[in-house]
Amino acid sequence: MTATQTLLFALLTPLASATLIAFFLRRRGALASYVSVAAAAAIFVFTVLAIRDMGDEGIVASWDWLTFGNFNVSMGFLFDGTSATMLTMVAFVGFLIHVFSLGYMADDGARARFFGGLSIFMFSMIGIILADNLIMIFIFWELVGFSSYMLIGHYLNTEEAAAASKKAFIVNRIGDLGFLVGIVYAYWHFGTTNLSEMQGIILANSGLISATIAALLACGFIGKSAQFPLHVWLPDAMAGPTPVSALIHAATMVAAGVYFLIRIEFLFPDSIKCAIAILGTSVAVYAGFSAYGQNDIKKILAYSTLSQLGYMAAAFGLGFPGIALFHLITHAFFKALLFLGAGSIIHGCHHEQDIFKMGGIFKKMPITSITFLIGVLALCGVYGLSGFFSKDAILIAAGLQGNVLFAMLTLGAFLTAGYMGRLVWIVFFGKPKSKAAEKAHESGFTMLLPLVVLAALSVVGGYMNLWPEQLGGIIRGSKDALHHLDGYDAMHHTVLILGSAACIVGLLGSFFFYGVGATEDRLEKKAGPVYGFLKARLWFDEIYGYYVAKIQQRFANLLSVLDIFVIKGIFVRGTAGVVGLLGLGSKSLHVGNIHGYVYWFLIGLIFFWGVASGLFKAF
Amino acid sequence: MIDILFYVFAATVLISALVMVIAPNAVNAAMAMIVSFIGTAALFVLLEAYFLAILQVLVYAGAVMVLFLFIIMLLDVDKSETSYFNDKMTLGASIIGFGMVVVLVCSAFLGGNHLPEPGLLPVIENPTGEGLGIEYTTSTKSFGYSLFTKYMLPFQVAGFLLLAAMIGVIVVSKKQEENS
Amino acid sequence: MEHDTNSFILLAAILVPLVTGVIALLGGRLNTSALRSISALGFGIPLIIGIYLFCNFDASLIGEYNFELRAPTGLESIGIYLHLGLNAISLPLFLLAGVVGLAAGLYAMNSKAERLNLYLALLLFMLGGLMGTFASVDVFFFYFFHEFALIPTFIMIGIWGGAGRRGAAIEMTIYLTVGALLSLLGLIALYVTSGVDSFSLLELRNYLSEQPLSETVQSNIFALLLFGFGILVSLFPFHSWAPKGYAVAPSGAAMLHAGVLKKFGLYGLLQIAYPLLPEGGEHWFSLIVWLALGNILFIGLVTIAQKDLKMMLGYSSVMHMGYAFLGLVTFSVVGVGGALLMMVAHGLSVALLFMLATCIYHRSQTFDMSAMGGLATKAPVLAAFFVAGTMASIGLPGFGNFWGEFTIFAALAETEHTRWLVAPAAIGIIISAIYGLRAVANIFFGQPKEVFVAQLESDTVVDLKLSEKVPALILIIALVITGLFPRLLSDNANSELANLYPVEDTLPHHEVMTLPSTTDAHKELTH
Amino acid sequence: MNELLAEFLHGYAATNEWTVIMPEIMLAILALGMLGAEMVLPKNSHGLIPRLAMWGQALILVVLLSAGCSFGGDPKGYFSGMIEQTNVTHMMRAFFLVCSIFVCYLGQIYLSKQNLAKTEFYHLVIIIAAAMMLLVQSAHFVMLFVALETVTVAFYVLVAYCRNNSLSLEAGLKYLVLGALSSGILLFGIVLLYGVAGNPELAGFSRDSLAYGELAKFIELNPDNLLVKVGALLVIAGICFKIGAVPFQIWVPDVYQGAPTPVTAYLAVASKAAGFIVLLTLVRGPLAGLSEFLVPVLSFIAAVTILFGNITAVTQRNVKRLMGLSGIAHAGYLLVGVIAALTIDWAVYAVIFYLVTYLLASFAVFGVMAHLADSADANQELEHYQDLARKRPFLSGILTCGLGSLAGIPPLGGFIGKLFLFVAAFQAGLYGLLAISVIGVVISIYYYFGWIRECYFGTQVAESESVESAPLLTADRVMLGALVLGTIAIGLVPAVLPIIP
Amino acid sequence: MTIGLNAFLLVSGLLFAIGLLGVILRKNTLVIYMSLELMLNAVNIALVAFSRYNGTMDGNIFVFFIITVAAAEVAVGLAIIVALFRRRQSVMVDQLNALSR
Repeated sequence: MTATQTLLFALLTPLASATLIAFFLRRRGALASYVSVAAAAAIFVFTVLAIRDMGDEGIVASWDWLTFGNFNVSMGFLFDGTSATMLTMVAFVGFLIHVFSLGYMADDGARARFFGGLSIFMFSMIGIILADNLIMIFIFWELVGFSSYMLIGHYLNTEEAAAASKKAFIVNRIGDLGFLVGIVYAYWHFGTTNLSEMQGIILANSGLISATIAALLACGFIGKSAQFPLHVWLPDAMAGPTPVSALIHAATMVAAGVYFLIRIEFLFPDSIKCAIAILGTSVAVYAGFSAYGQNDIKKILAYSTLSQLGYMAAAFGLGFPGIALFHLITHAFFKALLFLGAGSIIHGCHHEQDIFKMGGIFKKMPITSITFLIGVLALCGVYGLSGFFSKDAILIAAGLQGNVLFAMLTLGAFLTAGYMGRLVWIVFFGKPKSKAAEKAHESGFTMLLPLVVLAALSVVGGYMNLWPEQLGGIIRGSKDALHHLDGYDAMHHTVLILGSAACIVGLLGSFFFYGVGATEDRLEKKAGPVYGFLKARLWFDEIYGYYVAKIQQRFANLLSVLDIFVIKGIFVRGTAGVVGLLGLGSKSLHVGNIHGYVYWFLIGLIFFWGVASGLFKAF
Repeated sequence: MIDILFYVFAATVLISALVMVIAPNAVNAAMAMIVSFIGTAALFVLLEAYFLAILQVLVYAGAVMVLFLFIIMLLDVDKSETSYFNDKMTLGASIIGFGMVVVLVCSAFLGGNHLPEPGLLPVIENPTGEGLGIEYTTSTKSFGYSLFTKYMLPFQVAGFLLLAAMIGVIVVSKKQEENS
Repeated sequence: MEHDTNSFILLAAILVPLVTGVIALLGGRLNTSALRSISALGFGIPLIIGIYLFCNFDASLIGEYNFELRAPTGLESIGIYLHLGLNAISLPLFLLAGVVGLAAGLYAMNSKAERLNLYLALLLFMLGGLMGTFASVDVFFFYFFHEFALIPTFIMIGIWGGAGRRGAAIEMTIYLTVGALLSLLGLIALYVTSGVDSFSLLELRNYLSEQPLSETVQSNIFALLLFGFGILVSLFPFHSWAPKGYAVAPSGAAMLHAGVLKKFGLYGLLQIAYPLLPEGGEHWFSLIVWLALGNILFIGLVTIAQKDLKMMLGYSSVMHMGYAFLGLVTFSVVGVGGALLMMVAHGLSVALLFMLATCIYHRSQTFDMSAMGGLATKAPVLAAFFVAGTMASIGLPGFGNFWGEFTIFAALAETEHTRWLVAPAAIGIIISAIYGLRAVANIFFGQPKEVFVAQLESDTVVDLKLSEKVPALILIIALVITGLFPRLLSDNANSELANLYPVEDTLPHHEVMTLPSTTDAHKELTH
Repeated sequence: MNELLAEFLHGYAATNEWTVIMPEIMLAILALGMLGAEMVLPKNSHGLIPRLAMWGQALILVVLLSAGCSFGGDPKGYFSGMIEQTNVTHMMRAFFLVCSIFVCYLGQIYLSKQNLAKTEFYHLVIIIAAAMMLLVQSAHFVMLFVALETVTVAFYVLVAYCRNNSLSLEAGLKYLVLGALSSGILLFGIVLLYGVAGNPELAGFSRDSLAYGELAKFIELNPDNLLVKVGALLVIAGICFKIGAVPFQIWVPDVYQGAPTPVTAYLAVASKAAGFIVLLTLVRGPLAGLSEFLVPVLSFIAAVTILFGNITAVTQRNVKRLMGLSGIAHAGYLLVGVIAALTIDWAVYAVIFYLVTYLLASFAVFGVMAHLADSADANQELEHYQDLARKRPFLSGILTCGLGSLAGIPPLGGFIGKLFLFVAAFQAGLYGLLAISVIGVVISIYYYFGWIRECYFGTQVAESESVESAPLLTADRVMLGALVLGTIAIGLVPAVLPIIP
Repeated sequence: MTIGLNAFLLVSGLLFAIGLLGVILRKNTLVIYMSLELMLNAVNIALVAFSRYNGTMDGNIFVFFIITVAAAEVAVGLAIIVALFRRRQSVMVDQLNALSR
């Protein structure tokens, strides 16, 4: 089996499983779930095989798909270190989350649909990772959008799920609009959309770098990775089942935006990169603040995801795509861990998601809690944990570039520690604050295993030298680049101190501010306006809601009225009416009296004779 | 001399025709009609179409008008019909229409500017018919000849026309028998 | 002209539906099963023939027609022959007609329409006309078959239509007749002014390629064809007939008309107007662009405002025509190819949606989307199919529509003077996403509205029956095939279009430096 | 009486070949024979007479067609130039025979519901047929006038035939007065032409100026003589009355409504067709010299006629008036064909083709009307047709095909007819008229399809005004079916109508 | 005779016009019908005049036919008028407009 075929199998296995489920296993939920999990496992196996066979040339393959005149679409693989790294992560985390879902969704009526959706998602995600050209990326980009739509809407008959899925898809579409335009422009600009060819062209003549195209392509990233101003869909997307949030909206899909940037890094001029850095930083801070306004455990995690994505964007913008990827990977580990942990808690608390109704979970669900805490620490970037290395590198990069970004990102780190602390103290300690919390119970094996594994990864994931050497080449590259910048060491120490300080201060601060097992939000009590401001998240949803309901809808109604009354009413019906009136008129000419008719003859006679004697020269 | 006759007859024709048109009483109209027909016959005579003149008097002044008078009497509709004088609309319209037609007619025929005046050819007793068509003649014989040679087909068709008319009159006016 | 057997097989694809239709019409006393089996023949055989011909299609005949058949019918004096044949452009539409015809037929056969035999007969006539339309080389018969297929629509709407059918039927018919007559005038004008004494598209093409008409003549005739065909395709200001007409039309008629018959106009522009009258197309360029944008943006927003499901579908099918027009105005192989894909895929998806709309109606007893909700719990398969149809129509990859739209966008970006159009046109994909997903959410997801709860509980609400699944699956599978393997259509069409439309190499050719083979992650060999 | 004249006239008489008008003579004999038959036959077997009429004419049709096959094709004059036979006249003679056969058929249906004289009806119909056959062959104004008047007088009678129905009589009166008026105008025109063309003072004057050929020569020489123009236009005015063209169309709805349905059909088809052929013969023969003067006038008439007919028909509910008004519209289309025929030779045949399709379609429609009519058939409203498809499916099918063909919908014959006309008009460059015609066709869709709509899309009205009439016999099915099949056959394979060369 | 052709034509034209006037003006169907005969008469005059001045007999013979036809027409017309009178008890056109619109 050649490496290409291996990749093909890795790509098509989940599709096959999805089709199988869709057509034959709709009513056999259990079977469907096993099929899907098996598919996920197979993906991981194929990935490993592929990485073994890739050699240092990578795997390249391409098939023509559609040709019209000058326009040629091809499908192909560009399986190099970067994509290998990403694929490994996705395959592994994906597999774990599949396993987790076995337990989590055990008693769900529509399991089959859920696992089918997961398989479709894996298919599309792997497609993005392996794609060798922009068009193919776009295709699978849309497909992950669809699968996320499907999975967010899993709980069909809840209004919020319906709304959230719709919102996610449409907001993503807005981003994809720019992406699409960027692609077609790029096609006629470079004569191809093949990544390596474009890179070759740009290496040959860097003058061809076009800010417009880069910016347009970045729109896709903004939509998918939920950056300003298209971030609104991500928190709502938490309406989906928790494993989905873990897989799609934390670990992989939202990160795909960053991955996409890394893939096409060579297309970006510094201006756009800088813009992206600023964008990411601001999102990091913004999301950090917003998290304080949330009581839903998943929403808090969602905002933390937002801010971490901001970090990745910043890393990329600062010119270190490798570090961005690094943070992406580590983040995938601990954020998946956190979400799964939250899922486990929610599962244990019988689908109670409000942190102020939990408490005392630690005693009830020890394993979950421990793993969760590990995840928290990793996220806060406590020294030695995976999160530390990546965030550390980002801060260093920021520090070396400019002070503002550095300060903001440090602030972000502090905020992160703060809201995670808030969550931890309130959820795990103190005494249960609701029936659900009292009856909380530790989850089953299938759910704990992934937690443990991910916890382990969150601890050691940061040590590059533990990685297989085919992987993370680009990360090493960027790290080296960072190391060789002057002032690295000094900055390293400052960041070390500041970062650790940030997380300690954050954790302790939240401890003292909120207190263990608080029953309600102290901030809300003490400083209502502040809390309200944070909760409002700069009123983005309100603004969009207003636009959709008041402006867009009314405009549409106006146009439809125009369409009916002006175009149909006046032009079409009007003409018919005129004819009808004329008809009535000419009908009334038939008076029935012979004289009335003889007049016609007289007129006719005079007319003809007159014409003959040339009275009417009109003729 | 003959010219004067022309004017006299022409005047007779036109005036009696006008009388016929405006006479409120149908019987008077019919009488005026007869006069104008006879005037026409006289004009025919001036044009030396004696046979036609006779025919005119016999058929029109005789048969047709008698038929008219007969019907008028039968239907007893000779009560004077003056409504059209009150009906200003009709009156005005007809006057205008009439005027326009007259103008057109005069513009066509007055002063021979459109139709050159041919000189009167002599009337031949024994037409020889060299060239196309028979020269103008008074001899009834040639009339009959050409009817039965050149105009054979129309002549026969006219026969059927009369037959159809006869059948039609019967169909329309015979008392319906209550059979079938 | 030598006729091989395939020519007559092609002819059979037209005759079989007509004959079976006549049988169904006269056999009013046939028992239902016999009627069904006969009409099933009529609906199935054209598709089978289509696939057979697709397999035997010889793509090497560029500028020629496969399976040609040429027979006099008494119109030779004005150069009209019954001249059938298929080329790489008409073949996809021929297949489309077969597929949609089969789906519509299967669906109609099991519908509870009264006077079923008349209904099926009319559908069969329509199908026969459609097969003929796309199999005609002779532009007169191209028109003839279209009209032939149009009339059954009128009767079907009139007899089996929904509320307000009387008015809608007449209005639609009159409106479409205007379009048809204009295009007929255009075709006659083409015949007369070209001076080649034939209505055969081939001869016209060969002749006009040697001595093209003067520019004014071209633009005049093009105007006739544009507005004639435009009305039939519901080009922007001339679309009023479509939404209401489709809203009241019975599903079979709506499927065949919106799905296939409507494509007649685009096909005419694509195959006749643009290739024969290029300068005319140039002359009307900007107008068409604005009207097409009207289709996409104006009608798109109007679609958002719709509450009635079928009206929404009708408007959306109007909107998508805008893309096809944009594809045509680029006057390049790329754009026209995109339009071709668009036509086929849109035909399938819109037929699917109209059919499912009727299925929904049978369960919800209403078309008012704001009065539904939560249907998915009772009818998951219906929901899944409808979502599939919606996703197809809003251009999700994996369905043919995506390739159509994407290719058209690419074509717009190809040349400088259409590049600005990409963005406004692409806004359409957002608009369609909005109304499509909103419809799905309103009908299937969330809690049922108060008025709908009782209806939803009634046991009439069941999932799709087999008789509804099969036609839907046929269409979905066709959509997926076009979505996964667009080459099936594009490869042949590409070479044919390259013969009809100008191809200048607009691709930039930059020199490509092979990457230094370091341990850099991006090391690649460029192929 | 001298020999010269005698032999000169014998030269005339030599050309009187009665054999060439054998069909007309046989028709006349048939007509007379039926009067005889009525006398000799016992009352109870009078039912034979209509069959006699139809079969007799069918026989004559056979004779005519066989003669027509032997006909060479080049025009040839007979009866000292009174008539001239061309292949157009041959087609038209068959056309009129077919018409009168169908009229006899309709008459049979109609008279079976009325208490009227029967035999005379067929007699007159046949005489009209013969006269029209001569009318289209006539090449001499005397012949034209006499034949025309025969047709007209017989039509006066037929329109007023239903003498116990005052509507029919009133229609007869209107037709009579206006007809006489128009023949007066026609005559005046003829006279002017005769006089001017025979005027010895004018160049190229003719001694036999009533003959078309001579007249043509004269007009070629002096086309812009005022009186020639006046005469020509007055003649055309007289014919416009026959074909129902604006402004001489105004009588049409009333007379069509009042006349018995078969007569309406006869007027609508045969009389109109005769008028058109005469018009064609004139504008292409004697008046050819005036064409650039006539074209604008005729175009104007055609345009107004098309619009008037269609627009007026839109709001009309009475079906007989509706047919009349739509007939006006068709006259307009045919006028377009006539104008085209001034420049395009084959347009003549396009006109004839259109006439034939019009014949088939109209007789289908009128046949249905005759079947549905009760004793007072002047007042058939569209409402009577509601739900016809349920009550009388066969008839509604026939009606649909007929109306569809009139509207010009493929695959029916009417469409092909319109196609030929349009192509001819295009070749003649009559773009304006084409536009008008298209508008007209579009408007016509409204009322034709409105009628069909009444039949099919019925809103389940109460069975009260359902038309109870005699069930269809096989003969009826055959007759009507033949019409529709003919229409469809022409639409699908126009070759079945070998008219276009 | 020095009277020219045009004089006769003028007479006939005027007679024609008068006949037309009668047709327009009168309400009595019989009189209208007489006026129509008058118009035919006018035509006859013109015909004979032409025939005389052009020196061909055809005009005369035409007149012969016209008279025949006119007689026939009169017969039929009067028959119809009488029948109508039987039904409607009137010969006035303004009462004979049952057929309209």
